[in-house]
Amino acid sequence: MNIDMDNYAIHLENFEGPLDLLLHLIKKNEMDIYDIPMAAITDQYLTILDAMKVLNLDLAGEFLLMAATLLHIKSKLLLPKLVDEELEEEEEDPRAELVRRLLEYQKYKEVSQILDIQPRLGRDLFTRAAPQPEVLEETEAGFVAVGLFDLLAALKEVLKEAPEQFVHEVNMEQLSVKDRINTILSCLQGKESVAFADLFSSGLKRNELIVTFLAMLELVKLRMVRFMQNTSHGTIWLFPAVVLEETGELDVGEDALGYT
Amino acid sequence: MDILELAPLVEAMIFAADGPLKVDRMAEALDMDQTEILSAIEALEIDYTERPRGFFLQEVSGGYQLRTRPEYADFLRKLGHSRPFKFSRPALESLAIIAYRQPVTRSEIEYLRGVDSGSVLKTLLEKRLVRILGKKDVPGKPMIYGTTREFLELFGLPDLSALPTLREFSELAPEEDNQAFMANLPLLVDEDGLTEL
Amino acid sequence: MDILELAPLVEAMIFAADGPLKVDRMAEALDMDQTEILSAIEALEIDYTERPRGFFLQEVSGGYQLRTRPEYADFLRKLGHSRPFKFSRPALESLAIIAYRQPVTRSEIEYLRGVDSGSVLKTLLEKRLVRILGKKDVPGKPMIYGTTREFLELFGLPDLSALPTLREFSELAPEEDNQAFMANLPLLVDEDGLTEL
Repeated sequence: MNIDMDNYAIHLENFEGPLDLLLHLIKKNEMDIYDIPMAAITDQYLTILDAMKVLNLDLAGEFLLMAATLLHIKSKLLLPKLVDEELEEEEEDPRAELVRRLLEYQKYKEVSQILDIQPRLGRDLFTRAAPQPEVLEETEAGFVAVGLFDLLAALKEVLKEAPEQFVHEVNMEQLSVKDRINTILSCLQGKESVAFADLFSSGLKRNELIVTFLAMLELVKLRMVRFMQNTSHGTIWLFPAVVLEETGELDVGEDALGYT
Repeated sequence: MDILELAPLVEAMIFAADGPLKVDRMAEALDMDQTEILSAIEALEIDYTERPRGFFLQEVSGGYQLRTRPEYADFLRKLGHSRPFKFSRPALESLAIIAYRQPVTRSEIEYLRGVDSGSVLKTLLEKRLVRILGKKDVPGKPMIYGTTREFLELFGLPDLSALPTLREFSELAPEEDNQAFMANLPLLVDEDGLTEL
Repeated sequence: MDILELAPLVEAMIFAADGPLKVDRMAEALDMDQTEILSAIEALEIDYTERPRGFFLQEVSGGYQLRTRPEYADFLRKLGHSRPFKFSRPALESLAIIAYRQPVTRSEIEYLRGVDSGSVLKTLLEKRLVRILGKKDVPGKPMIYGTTREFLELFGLPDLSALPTLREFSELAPEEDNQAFMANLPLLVDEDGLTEL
């Protein structure tokens, strides 16, 4: 199959990615997507990549990766088929995964074009924009939906301004420890003590054991719990160092704010 | 309260609410059954078709909202009080993938699209069309994403099941059609956000 | 355009405007005489009296605005009651600090934020997003704060370890890309949040 680049006038920027370009080539040449002529499409694909003088570097990597995939599939097809007579099953067509990806991609590409022409708020439809302050009072009952993204963005903002030594990665392990601290404190609530071993319920995975232990150490460091033992080698007990608040009846007065 | 009295009251409530208003909230505020509210809504809908109004009732994101009729869009844009979302093709593609396949990870989106989608994902998060649902319980604990209430509101969908049906691939359109289609879908729409449809 | 067509269009314009809409602006947008607009407004007013609506046309500061009928005020106020709480920047910042650094004291929060955070903390406690975990056994016995079950519910998290890390967040878009991105796309928009994507 000959390709005349002038007729194509293809610009990579017009394609969302290698899958998009391949779909274009398949349609342009009226190829059967379920039986893609690999030699022809690989040639065309490579010719187009070659012809691209200016390539966006980020895009290039993805287009090149696909080129490698195409060449790989093409070479596999050139190999004589291994017919294993004992195994009735045939080897999967080397093109199968590519075809699946193209079909999937095509579905989402198409539906995104349908979404684009749906009547859209702010473009095709408008709602009432003027406030009615005289009627609706702001009483702030529920919550406006905020996402984790907002929370993270807020944290990032704080850390940007915050003193140096506080700026560190909040990693998953630390978060698990925090979670555990919360749980241990809930266990201790309203009790005089809890046995050390009770907090390590059986079935905990190794990393969960470590997290629980780290959480206890953190609580001791924070002077919120004390470890006690009646006899050496006896049961270790955790005592709340101070009265833990009942969360059910929060007193949200000034004294709840920590400066009393 | 009979329906002739109730319908304008329900209309006022929907009018005054600052987002789609749920039937149960109306029922609660009026201390009525939801079925009564629903029949008032039905009466309003009939009324709006009998005597054309500038707006219509749209069921969106689990509630009801008054929205202007689409055929007035050109005039309303001239009044210029709104700045519409403009979607790039990558943004719309990624949004479609997230909408249909949620909960979905970034690498799943990228596998489907064949290109890096981090910055597009970030923009969709910033615009609150997409949210982080949590983490997937697989090695590496990647974050999983889904769409938001704002997404439903933007596209005027009552819920996710109202998304247009994903068409299974049957036959690829002939190339000429496709070219025409691409010509109609510019990468970025022009200044006032009017795509030529 | 005859009056039967013009009236709903004028209604849509007034409905969608972000304040009282002046007749001359409508005339300009529609490229019509002000008298035509005025007769459409008159037609609307007659229409509103013939068939009761939830709202009426009010002439206010030189323009027209749709307002709900005063007799509905009591019901609407009830709706207003469940109007959602919007997170202020300080509230979100403090909540983020508490979520990621818990157990944390007020003075640690204030050290990080650089400002007094008492009233914000009080709000978060009232909203039950934050709870007092206990008191630190050091002089002054400062209170220690952490997040609640309601916090997890609000953000749709199974537990705290599902909170995404800052690293994951910045991986979405490397800082440089980000900047280029920001140059192209206005990041912050007005409250309505409609902007280009």
